[in-house]
Amino acid sequence: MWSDAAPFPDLTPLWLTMRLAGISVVILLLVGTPLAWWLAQTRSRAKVAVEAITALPLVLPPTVLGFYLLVLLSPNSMLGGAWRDVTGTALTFSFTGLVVASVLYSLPFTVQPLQASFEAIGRHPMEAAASLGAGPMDRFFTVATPLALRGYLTAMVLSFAHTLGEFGVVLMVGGNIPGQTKVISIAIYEHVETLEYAQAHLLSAILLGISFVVLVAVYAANRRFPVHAG
Amino acid sequence: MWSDAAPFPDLTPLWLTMRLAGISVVILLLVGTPLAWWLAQTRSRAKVAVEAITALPLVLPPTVLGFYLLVLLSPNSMLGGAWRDVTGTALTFSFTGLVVASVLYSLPFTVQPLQASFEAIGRHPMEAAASLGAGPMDRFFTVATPLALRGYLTAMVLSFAHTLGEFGVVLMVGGNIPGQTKVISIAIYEHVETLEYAQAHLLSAILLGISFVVLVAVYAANRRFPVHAG
Amino acid sequence: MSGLELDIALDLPGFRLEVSQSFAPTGLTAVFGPSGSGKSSLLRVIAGLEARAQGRVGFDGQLWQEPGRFVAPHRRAIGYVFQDARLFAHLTVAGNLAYAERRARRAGRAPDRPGIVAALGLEGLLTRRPSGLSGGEAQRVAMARALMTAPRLLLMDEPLSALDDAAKGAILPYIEAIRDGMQVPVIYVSHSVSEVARLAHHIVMLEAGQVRRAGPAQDILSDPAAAPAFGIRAAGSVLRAKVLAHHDDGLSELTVAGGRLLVPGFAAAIGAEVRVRIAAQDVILSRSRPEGLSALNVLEGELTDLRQGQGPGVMVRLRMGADQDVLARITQRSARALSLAPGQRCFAVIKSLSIAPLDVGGSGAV
Amino acid sequence: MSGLELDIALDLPGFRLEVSQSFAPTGLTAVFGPSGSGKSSLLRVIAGLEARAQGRVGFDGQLWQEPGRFVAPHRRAIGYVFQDARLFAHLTVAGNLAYAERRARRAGRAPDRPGIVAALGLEGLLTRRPSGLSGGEAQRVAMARALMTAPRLLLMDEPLSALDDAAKGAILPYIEAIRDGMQVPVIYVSHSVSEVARLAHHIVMLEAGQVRRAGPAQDILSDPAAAPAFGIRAAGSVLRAKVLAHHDDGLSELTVAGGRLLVPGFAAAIGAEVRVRIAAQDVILSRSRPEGLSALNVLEGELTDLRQGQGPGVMVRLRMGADQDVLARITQRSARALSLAPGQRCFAVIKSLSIAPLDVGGSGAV
Amino acid sequence: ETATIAVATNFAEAAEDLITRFEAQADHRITLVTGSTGKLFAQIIEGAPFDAFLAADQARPARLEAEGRAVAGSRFTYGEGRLVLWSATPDAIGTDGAAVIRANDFEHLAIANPDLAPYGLAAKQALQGLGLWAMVKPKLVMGQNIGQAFSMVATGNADLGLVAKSYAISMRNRQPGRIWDVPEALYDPIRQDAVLLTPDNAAAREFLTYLKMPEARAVITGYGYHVE
Ligand SMILES: Nc1ncnc2c1ncn2[C@@H]1O[C@H](COP(=O)(O)OP(=O)(O)OP(=O)(O)O)[C@@H](O)[C@H]1O
Ligand SMILES: Nc1ncnc2c1ncn2[C@@H]1O[C@H](COP(=O)(O)OP(=O)(O)OP(=O)(O)O)[C@@H](O)[C@H]1O
Ligand code: MOO
Ligand SMILES: [Mg+2]
Ligand SMILES: [Mg+2]
Repeated sequence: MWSDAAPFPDLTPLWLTMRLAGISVVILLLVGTPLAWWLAQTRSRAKVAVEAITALPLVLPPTVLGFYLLVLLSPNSMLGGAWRDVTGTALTFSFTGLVVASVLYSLPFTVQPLQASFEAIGRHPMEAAASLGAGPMDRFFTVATPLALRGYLTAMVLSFAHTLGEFGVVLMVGGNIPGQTKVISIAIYEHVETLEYAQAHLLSAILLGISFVVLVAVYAANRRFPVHAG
Repeated sequence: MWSDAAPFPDLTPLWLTMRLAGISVVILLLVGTPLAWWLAQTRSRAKVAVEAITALPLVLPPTVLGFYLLVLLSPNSMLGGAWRDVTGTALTFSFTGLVVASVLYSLPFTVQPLQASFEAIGRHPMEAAASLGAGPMDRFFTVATPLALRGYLTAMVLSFAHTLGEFGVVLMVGGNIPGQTKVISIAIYEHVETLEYAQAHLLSAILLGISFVVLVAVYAANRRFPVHAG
Repeated sequence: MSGLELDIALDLPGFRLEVSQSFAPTGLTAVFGPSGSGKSSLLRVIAGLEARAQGRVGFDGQLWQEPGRFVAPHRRAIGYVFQDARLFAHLTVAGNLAYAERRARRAGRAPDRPGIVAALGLEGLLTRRPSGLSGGEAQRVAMARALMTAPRLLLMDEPLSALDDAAKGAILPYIEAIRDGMQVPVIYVSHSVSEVARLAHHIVMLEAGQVRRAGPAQDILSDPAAAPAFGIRAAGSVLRAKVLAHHDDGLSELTVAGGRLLVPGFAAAIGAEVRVRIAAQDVILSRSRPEGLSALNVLEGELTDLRQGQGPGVMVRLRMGADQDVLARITQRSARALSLAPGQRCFAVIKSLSIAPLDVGGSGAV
Repeated sequence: MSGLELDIALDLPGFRLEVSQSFAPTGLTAVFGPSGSGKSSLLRVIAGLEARAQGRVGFDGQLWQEPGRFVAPHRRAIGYVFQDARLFAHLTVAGNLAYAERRARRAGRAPDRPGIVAALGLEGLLTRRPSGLSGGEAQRVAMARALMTAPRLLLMDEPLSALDDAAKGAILPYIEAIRDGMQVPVIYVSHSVSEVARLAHHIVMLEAGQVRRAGPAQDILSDPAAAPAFGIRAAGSVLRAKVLAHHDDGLSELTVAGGRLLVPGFAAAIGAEVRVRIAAQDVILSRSRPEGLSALNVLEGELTDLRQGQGPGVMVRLRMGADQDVLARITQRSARALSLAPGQRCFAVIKSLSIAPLDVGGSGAV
Repeated sequence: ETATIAVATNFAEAAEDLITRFEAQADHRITLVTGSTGKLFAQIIEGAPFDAFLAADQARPARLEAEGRAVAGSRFTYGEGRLVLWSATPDAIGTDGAAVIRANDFEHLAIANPDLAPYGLAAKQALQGLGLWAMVKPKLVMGQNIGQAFSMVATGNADLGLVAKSYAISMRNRQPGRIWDVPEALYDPIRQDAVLLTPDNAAAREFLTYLKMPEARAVITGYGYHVE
């Protein structure tokens, strides 16, 4: 079962995955930040419902969520159809579709930690910033964001890692097309399913190794520029 | 594809899932709390590495992680063998094994938000508690825990939802035994794969509905007993 | 130029602030009142930080708040020293100051950075994080940060409470310079009578969310009826004086209605108008001009009224000239022994050195 | 019973605290010093909150810290009022108090809850959350919480800085009761001379992390050499006095070396020993016994020395009896005019009411 | 020309081999996409860009053809799967696998999910045919596809497995052990059908044609499939 000599696995899926995870994390932060900020600030009654809905994508098995996304994003559907009309390309079985699916699926991992750390800031530093002439956007970027750095770290680590490992959704929506939508998780999965254990181990080790290095770098950076609480 | 009349699906997997998620969340909190606390307090150089390792289970595709857990927990392995020697039962293909797998897989979702909110407390309230005669355990439970309530909420929501939807790991380690390890995510998946879409929709709707109610309840409770920051 | 106009109400659970008051367009207005009387809440309303506040706030001809209109706090060009320092934990001291300065400059105002840093003694602290500051250091940084906004209105909530007298002595002249030199109106919450007496042109006394008294500092500080609110020991009078000479032995000589005063030397041009505060309890009365005492200052006036307070004291008012009274607080026993009665000519003996350095200040715009 | 013994060093980036000092086992020791001199750091070391501190800390025969040994803060039975209030945000005011009380009772100590709540005026605040308290209210709750530990050693870091005089007047007697009645040693950081003068039996003066002076309050407050550190206006003397009578007109009569004093009435048994502080600047000197003045108190003594200070003042010491001096701060001009010289008999004129109520306190264990 | 061909996982190893051979003799490039038959089917319904589909059953290609998603008349059986009893422990299986099962001296028997995977259905039929279904049912563990069932046996967690012969004899299987061919009479033939999805892709069309050639049929047989 643990063979020693095996053809070196194709690394295209790895780069594809890193691209997907990178792009997804960026989009997640862009989408998750205003949502989390709104949730942290609002006194609306809708808040609780929105909070719950944000967490719901997690509840469905990834493959099933993938299936629903497949239906939703397909050019036969309203949404997917509209996308195709505008861009000329289909959302499903494309890298863009993968990004959309990843973002949807990992959204809770971004929104929840961000919201928690925005809430922890409280209104005092924001009031101080306002009294110093900083408008809402200004103080959001110069006060709330740096003070919520720990939340951003958590959000990024969780969504990055989750996007790397994510698999069911991506497989369904992306269609496992080499070089386009065949990410490393699918590749490893396939190696396991087709008994290419040695290659699976190797790819897993590479994935774990790179992830470890990335995570250590992120955490170490966080340690170097901490916000001294109290 | 959207059939209207379909036999009502078997709900055993639902209850099994709820049990699994409930037990897993409890264990996750028990395991994750000391780990998160240690990470939040330590100045050890190992911290960064441990932080990274904690996030690593996320990086592997669930099925693959399940495969490795199958190897790790197998009665032929040291760990699984020891477990069998002590308890007389195997870890794999059992509910206990599912719990172990779920806990491992969801650990980052518990540890990360808890750690972030422990760090946000800072040392001042803990110093105050110490000056009032509270020992380390005492002040942990009476000061750190309530002040980290928002972190606990995030941790619980993320790990609960993730355990509900988790599927790949559970499938491999659990062996899909009806009534024992066949959780709802597997059931829905099966319905989708066998083109029983109506039943898949129904089960998904039930799962989403229950999850929504649980989440709304949790968030509403959190709103009622907030810790006023600043 | 019109000053700050307030007509507001703020309901907090179990507390209501209701203030309808005009504030002078220049000079420093002290807001005085017991703990929990609503001083900080009042500043918050002025700054626009209390969304729950009802009513009108106007400043310098602009309406900052009225029903249907609300100018956001960051557009009000205020400087706010919060009661707690509220420094930005993620920035150094220099970063905190630069935060304010950058936005002030963007809005076309130019703070005097070196002057502020020097006045507050922050040179050695610039690279520190707020978590590494002592209580008093944090308070000084907070004050500097508010000054760095080069505000049009300065709100200060007990800015000197964590500081020792030496630090206060270094900072107060700077606040006076802002008050007078830059013509920035200051609203200053304090429970220190000596600070109020030195700095304030106007006083607003709050009690349980309501204005109890308001008016020129001189009137309120020398009004026996207001004394209990300040604590009886704070009662005193403020005399207008003119600098007559600065002597070699370190004393400055002033003319006031009723005579001359020798006070510890201070910097002011000959002929300048200054204010001198004389605490009522530092005054000794005599029916005849006393001789052979170390006290150098003796003023003569007419006893206009005696007012019996709670406790063993009597407040005696001597009229020195138009609008110029000296208050003396003496015991009933002494009043009886000296057979004091209105209409008598009396001498007030004032130890020169009991005129505190803090109590001699610029004349401002009362 | 032995008190607190310190021999510690603490290195912070850019600051070193180095204190080797014994503290009296009873009474109140004021820690005095400019902002940033290390007062709060010293309290933190005593409380066991500075893991970086080197050296020895002993209290009451127990070693709290020595190389290789460290008693955790929660085992030291201290009460600590932090410079910032540090209330628990998740508990109400009552919850904050109960937190302390429960642990004190568990350790066999019994705090006086109703007494503390009443002394600090917290009846109306018990159900509030800390976020809904004013600055002064929070400070009072923090003090109450520390008192609720019924500590064996009380550490207070500027506990009254956010409070007005009326509130201070209500709280100080309670601190005195703890200091004397409960025989709890108190270490009290303050930059208010009147608080220090009223409360302290001992004074430790810090400067740049080093002890500059330490000793009985009476010695330090009446030592002209120490005056500049307190600010010249704080210099004064403390006389031992005995209560002779309480009069109908609200005055109490005391005997001191050199004569009798009339002071505002206060509660103390006839014959009780008390301390009276007389600020040097409140004393007028006369070569002959003055007549016809409203001032009731005239003490006679021998002029022992004159000391020229910076500025226009001279500090004059009159000996009233063994160990009993009165300091007077007068101008050079007056000293010349009266031809003052050591060995003369002199009269000190003291306005009764300038003996502040705050400055009459229990005798403690000096 | 290039074509993307979706292949059921169990046939992946054989398909790779076939594609290599095909590309060597034709001027075409084939991209291989593998997955479970059910998933690939759902994706094709939703417009996946596949040119041909090699399923693990007959039902789904037939349905695609019926719904007009596949080229009519292009469907054919490219191989017939075989079911074997397999264990990772050498010598666990003697010459009579049925007796091994009947002895009931094992803890878990792994099969593919009968509702999802044709091999699972075949395993169920075989066990029923042996009259052992009720007995082993409590000991069954199920993978969603035959690969997962195989993993459960390969990792030693399940003592026995009824798996595809192609897996058991795969060059990639490092624990060959002993296998027992389940008698074909005990289960319905596992016919695996291929179907053309896009009519005008020459590469796909030619690849399907290639599968019917003797050379290809020999290769397929070599991977443990029966070819008619
Ligand atoms: N964590 C830290 N890092 C660096 N310097 C520190 C730190 N904590 C305190 N200091 C410095 O140590 C010195 C003493 O601080 P401390 O808080 O003891 O002063 P303090 O006497 O209590 O002053 P204040 O009256 O202003 O409260 C100050 O100069 C302060 O800036
Ligand atoms: N969020 C709130 N909820 C309820 N009550 C509040 C809230 N904020 C302030 N209060 C109450 O309003 C009153 C006025 O508070 P404020 O802070 O204005 O007092 P203050 O005059 O500044 O007192 P201090 O001198 O103690 O700072 C206090 O009784 C306070 O308890
Ligand atoms: O190859 Mo299959 O269709 O997953 O068993
Ligand atoms: Mg206030
Ligand atoms: Mg301090």
